[in-house]
Amino acid sequence: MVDTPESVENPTRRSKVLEIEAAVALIPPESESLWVGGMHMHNVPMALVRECIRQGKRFETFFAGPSSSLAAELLMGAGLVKRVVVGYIGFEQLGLAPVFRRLAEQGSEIRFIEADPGSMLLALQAGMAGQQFAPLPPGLENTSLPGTSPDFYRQLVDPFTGKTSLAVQAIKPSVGLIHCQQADEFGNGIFKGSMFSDHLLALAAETVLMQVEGLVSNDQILRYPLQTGVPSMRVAAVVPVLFGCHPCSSHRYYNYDDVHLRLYMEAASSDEGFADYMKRFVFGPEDQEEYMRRVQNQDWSSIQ
Amino acid sequence: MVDTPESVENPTRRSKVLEIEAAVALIPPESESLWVGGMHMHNVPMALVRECIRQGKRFETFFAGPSSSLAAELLMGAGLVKRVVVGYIGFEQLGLAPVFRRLAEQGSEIRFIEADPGSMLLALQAGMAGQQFAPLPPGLENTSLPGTSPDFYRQLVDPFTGKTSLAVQAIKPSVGLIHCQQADEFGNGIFKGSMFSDHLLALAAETVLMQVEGLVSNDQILRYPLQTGVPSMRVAAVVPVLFGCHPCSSHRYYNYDDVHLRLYMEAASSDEGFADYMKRFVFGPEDQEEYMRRVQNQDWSSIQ
Amino acid sequence: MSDDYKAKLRAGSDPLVFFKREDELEDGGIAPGHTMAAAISHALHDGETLFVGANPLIPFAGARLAQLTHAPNLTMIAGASGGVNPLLDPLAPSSGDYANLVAEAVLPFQEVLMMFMGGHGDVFFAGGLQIDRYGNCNLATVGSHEKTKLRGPGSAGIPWASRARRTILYTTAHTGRVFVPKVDFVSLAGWPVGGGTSAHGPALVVTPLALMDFTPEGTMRLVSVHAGVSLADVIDNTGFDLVLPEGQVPTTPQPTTEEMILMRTFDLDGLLAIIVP
Amino acid sequence: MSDDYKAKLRAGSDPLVFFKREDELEDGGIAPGHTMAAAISHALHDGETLFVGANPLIPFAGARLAQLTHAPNLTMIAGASGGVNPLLDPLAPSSGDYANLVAEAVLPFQEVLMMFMGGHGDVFFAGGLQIDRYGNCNLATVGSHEKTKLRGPGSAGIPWASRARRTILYTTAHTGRVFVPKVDFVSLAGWPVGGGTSAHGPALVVTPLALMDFTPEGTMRLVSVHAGVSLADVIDNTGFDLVLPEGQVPTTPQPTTEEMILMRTFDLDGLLAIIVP
Repeated sequence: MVDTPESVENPTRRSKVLEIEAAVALIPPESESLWVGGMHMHNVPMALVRECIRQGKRFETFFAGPSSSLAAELLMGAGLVKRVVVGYIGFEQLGLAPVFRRLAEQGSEIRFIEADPGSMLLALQAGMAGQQFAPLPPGLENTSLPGTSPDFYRQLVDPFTGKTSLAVQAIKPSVGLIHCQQADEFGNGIFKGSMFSDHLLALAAETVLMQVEGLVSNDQILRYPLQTGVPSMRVAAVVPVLFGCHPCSSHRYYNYDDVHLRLYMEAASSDEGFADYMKRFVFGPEDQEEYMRRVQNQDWSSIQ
Repeated sequence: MVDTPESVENPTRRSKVLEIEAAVALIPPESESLWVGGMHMHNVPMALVRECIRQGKRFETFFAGPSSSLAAELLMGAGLVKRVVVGYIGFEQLGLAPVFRRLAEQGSEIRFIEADPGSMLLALQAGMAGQQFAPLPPGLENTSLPGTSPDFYRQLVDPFTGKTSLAVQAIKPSVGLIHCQQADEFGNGIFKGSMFSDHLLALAAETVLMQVEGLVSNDQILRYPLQTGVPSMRVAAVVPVLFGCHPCSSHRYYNYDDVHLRLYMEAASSDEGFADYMKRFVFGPEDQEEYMRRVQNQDWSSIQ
Repeated sequence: MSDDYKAKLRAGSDPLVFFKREDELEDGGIAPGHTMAAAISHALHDGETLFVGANPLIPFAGARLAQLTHAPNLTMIAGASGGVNPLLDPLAPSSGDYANLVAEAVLPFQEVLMMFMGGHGDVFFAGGLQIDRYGNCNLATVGSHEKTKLRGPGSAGIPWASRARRTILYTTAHTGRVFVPKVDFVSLAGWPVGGGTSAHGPALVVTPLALMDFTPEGTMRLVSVHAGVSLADVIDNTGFDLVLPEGQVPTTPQPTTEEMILMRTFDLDGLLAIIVP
Repeated sequence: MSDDYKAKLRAGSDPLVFFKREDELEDGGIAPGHTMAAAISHALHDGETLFVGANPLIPFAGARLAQLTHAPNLTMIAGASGGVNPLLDPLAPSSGDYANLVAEAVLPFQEVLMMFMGGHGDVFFAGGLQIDRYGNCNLATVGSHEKTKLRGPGSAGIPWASRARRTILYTTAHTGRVFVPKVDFVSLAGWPVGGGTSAHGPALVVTPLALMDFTPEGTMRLVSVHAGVSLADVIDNTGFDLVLPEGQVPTTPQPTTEEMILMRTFDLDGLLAIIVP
C-alpha cells in the first residue's frame, strides 16, 4: 500500500459545516415540501426544526411519517405548513399530540391527508429511484383510507395480471432534515444506532440538511466506510449541535427527556400554553446553549 | 444492566448449520426460479452453485443479475436452466462469457430474455415489499429493450399524471443463494465488504441458502448488531465453506483467482473443454477440500 | 467497541423499582400487564416471525417470554428501532428506544415495513382507539372525518395487518369507549361481514380483563376472563354483545412463577406492573 | 479494526511493475490509457457526481485525477462495489474489487443503480461492443437478436444513461468493428435523428486515438486526435464519416508531468500503461 496523497484532505475541498442560521437560510422562504427524519421521539433533528420556525420557513406539504411527534406539533402550531400527510403524529406511549388534536378537532386551515407510513415510504423509495408512482400490495382497499384520501391513493390495473391495485404518487421532498450522531465536515454521516428511514430520506430529498452531535475527521470515515449511513454528496450542510435532538433522543448519546415532553403535552393542550412554550423554547433562546440552559432550569409553574 | 438469561444461547434454539449436501437438498428438484448473489467475480457463492449442479437442481428461470459470471456459465452449461433473464453475463475486464456466447450464437433451447439490472433490481425490491410490479423511470423506451422483451417490459398509465410508463413484474425468486463472510449458527450474516444487492436478495427470496467463510458466535452478533447484513429469519441454512467463492472473490478474505478464470474462459470456449472443466472442478471433487486441492495443483495442459 | 451495545441513558429508570414493587401488588405481584404478556406468549408458536409496532411493551414481553420458554426459534422484529430479536435489555417503553438495539440485527425502518407488507410476518400486533365486534380498528378519527371528536395519531402500520398470517389485538383499556359496535374509521380491516372477500381479520384480542377470539363468522367471542375479573366486568365494559362460550367461562391462566421470574429478568423497571392504569 | 480497509490480497499485482515500466514506454511513459484518463479528468467539473460501472479503470483514473487537481468536490460512485469516493488504493481492474472500499461510504448496489435511475448523476460513463454515429451503444447482440453473431454481456446499466446530465463514452478499441454506422441493438439510446424526442445522447467519446463530441444535430464529430496518431488513423478505424472540425485538427493535450505523477500514486500496478492492448 502507498501513502495517499495529501489531497484527500485537499484544502480546496469545501467544508459543508455551517452555523445553524446559515444552514437553514439555504432553504427558500417557501418550499414545496418537508420531511423531517427520526421516528417517534428518537433522532428527530429538533434544533433544525426550531431554527426553521425561527426563520419562518413555509412548506406547502409536510410529510408526517413514518412517525412524527414534536416536529409536527411545532411546525403545525406555528402555522408554517398548509397540508399535512398523516402517517402517524403522536408521542407513542406518552400520549396523543395536543396541537394536532386541537387543530383537527376544532378545525383549522391545515388540510390533513389521511395516509399510512407504509405507503409513504414506498412513495419515498419510488421518489429516490425516479419512479413516478408506487403500486401498493393488496390489503389497503378494505380500509377507510382510499375512500378518505382519493387523491393520495389511486387505482390502476396491473399490466401483467390485469388485477386492480392501489398506487401512491412518488414523494421527493424538497427539503429533508436529518440527524446523524456524527459526520465529517463534508457530510459523510454516521448513525450510531437506528437509521430509521433517514438513509432513504437522505437519498430521496432534494436538499438535505444534517445536524450532528459532533464532527469526526474524514480519516475516521475512510477507516470504516461500511459505517457511513449518509454519503456526503447528498448533504447540503452539516450543523454540529450537541443535544440537538432534545427533547427527543439521539441514539447512543442520550434518551428522550420524558419529563420535558410530558410538560410540553400538558402546556400545549391550550393555545396559550403552546404560545408560552414556543416563546420560551423556540423563539426565546438565541442559540442551542441558551436553549439547553432553559431546559435545565425549566420552571413550568407559570406555563398556562 | 443485568445478566441475560442463558436462553439467549438456549440449547433448543435450532442451529441452521448444515453440510453443503444437506443444505442444497432443501431445494426441490425443480424450482420456479433462482437468483445467485454476488456481482461480477465477487462474493459469488460458487460452492453452493457447484453443489446445485452436482445434485442436478433444475430451475425454470435464472435471473442473471445484477451481473453474473461463472455461476451463470456453469448452470447454463450444465443444462439446468430453461429461461435466463439477462442483466449482464460476463467476466468484466477478463472478457466475454464463453458458454453464454456459444449458446446464444449457435442457438440452444434456453430462452434468453434481454433485460437490464436496474429494472431487475426494482422488480426484486417490489417482490420484497409485496408490490405486484414496479413502474420504471423514463428513458428505457428509447432503447431496443421493450421491443425485444415485450413480456418483461409492459406499458401502463400513471394514474396520477396520465403519462405512459414502462413496468416490470415483481420478482420473488424461489431460491436465493448468497455468500456472507461470517454468520452465526442461526443465520445472522455479516458482509465484511460490499453487500452488493445480496441483502435485498435475502429479504426477497423464498428460500435463502447462505454459505460463509466461517462461523462466529451469537454473542459476537449481539455485540455489534449494526454490522449484521442478513437477519437470521430469512435464512434456511448456513454452510461454512472456506474459500467457497473460489474462483471468485470473497471481500476481505481473498481476491478472485484470475489465472483460474482465464484458464476457464479458454477451456470453456469449446464444448469439450467445458465438459472437461466440469468433470475436474464440479463433478470430480467430492468436497471443497478436494476442490481446492485440484485448484492448487491445477494442470490445465490436457484440457481441450 | 465493547460497549457499543449498551444504552448509555435510560429515561424514567428508577434503579430501586425492581426491589420496591415486590410489595406493591397482591397475588404474587401479578398485574394485568403480566397476565396479558403471558397470554400472548402462550398464543405464539415456535418459529414464527412477529412484527411489533408502537407501544410495544406487552407484545415485546410476551414474545420474549415465549423465546425464553417454548419458542426459542421465534423471531421478533421491533417496529420503529428495526431491532431483530432484541433481548429487552431492558424492556423499554418506546418502540424506538436504543435499548431495542441490544439485538441480533438492526434493519432500516422502511425495510421492516416493506418486509411486513411483503408478507413475511406470521404474527402482527395492533390496537386501536376503537375496536369493533368484527375486529375493525380505528387509529385515525373518532367522530366523522369532517367533524372529529377525538383525533388519534393516524393509522400507522395497521392497515397492512392482513399481510400477516395472524393479527393479535391488544389494548390496555377495556372500556365501552374502546370496544364499540362499529368503528368510525377503518384503519385495520376486521372480518368481512358476510365473508365476501378474501381478507382476514384479527385472530385474538388481549385486554386487561379478558381474552377474545372470533367466531367462524368473524364476530368477537369471549375466550376467558382474567383472575379476579367477573364476567359482568367484561360485559359492562364492552360496547357490543360478545359471543359467549358455552357453559362456565374459563379463567385465563395466570403467569407461572417461572414466567414471572423470567419477565423480571428483562422488565427491570417494573413497567408491566404499571402499564395498565 | 485498524486494518479493516486494507485489501488482504490483490490478484495480478506485480510489486516490481512500478519500477519496471519506466523504460517500457517512450515519450515520458505516456500510454493511451494515461491520455484518455487525463482527457476525462479535463472534461469533469468540480462538484459533479459521477457514476462508473463495469471496466472502470479509465474513468476511475480520470475522476480521481480530477479530484486531485481541479475538482476536489467531485463525487465518484464506484458501480459494483458501491464505494463512494474510493481513493483507488490502489486502482484495481474490477469495479467490484475490495480495493474500491477504501472509500467514504459503501452503498448497496441496488441503491447505486436506483440513485442513478433517480437522476442523481451528473456524469455517467458507458461503452459498447458497437457505438454508432449518433452515440447509440450496443452491449447485447451483434447481428440480429435471432441470429446472433457476437453475444455481448447484456445491457448492464447503460439503458439508463439519459438519466444523467451527461454521458461520456469510452472504449479501449477504436476500430471499425466498434464504430459502426448503425448499432444492431440499442442498449444506450444516442441522439434522436431529427431531434424528435426529449432524450439526449452522449456528450463525449474518448478512445485510444481521439476525442469526439456531437454536433447540435447529434452526429459524432472529431474534437482532437492524440499525440502520435494521424487523422488518417482515426478515419480508417471509424466505420462511418466523422464530422471533422474546420481547419487543422487539434492534438489532444498530453497529461502533464504532474498529472502523470499523480496517476502513479494510485495506479500502483501500472494498469493504465497496459489497458489499451
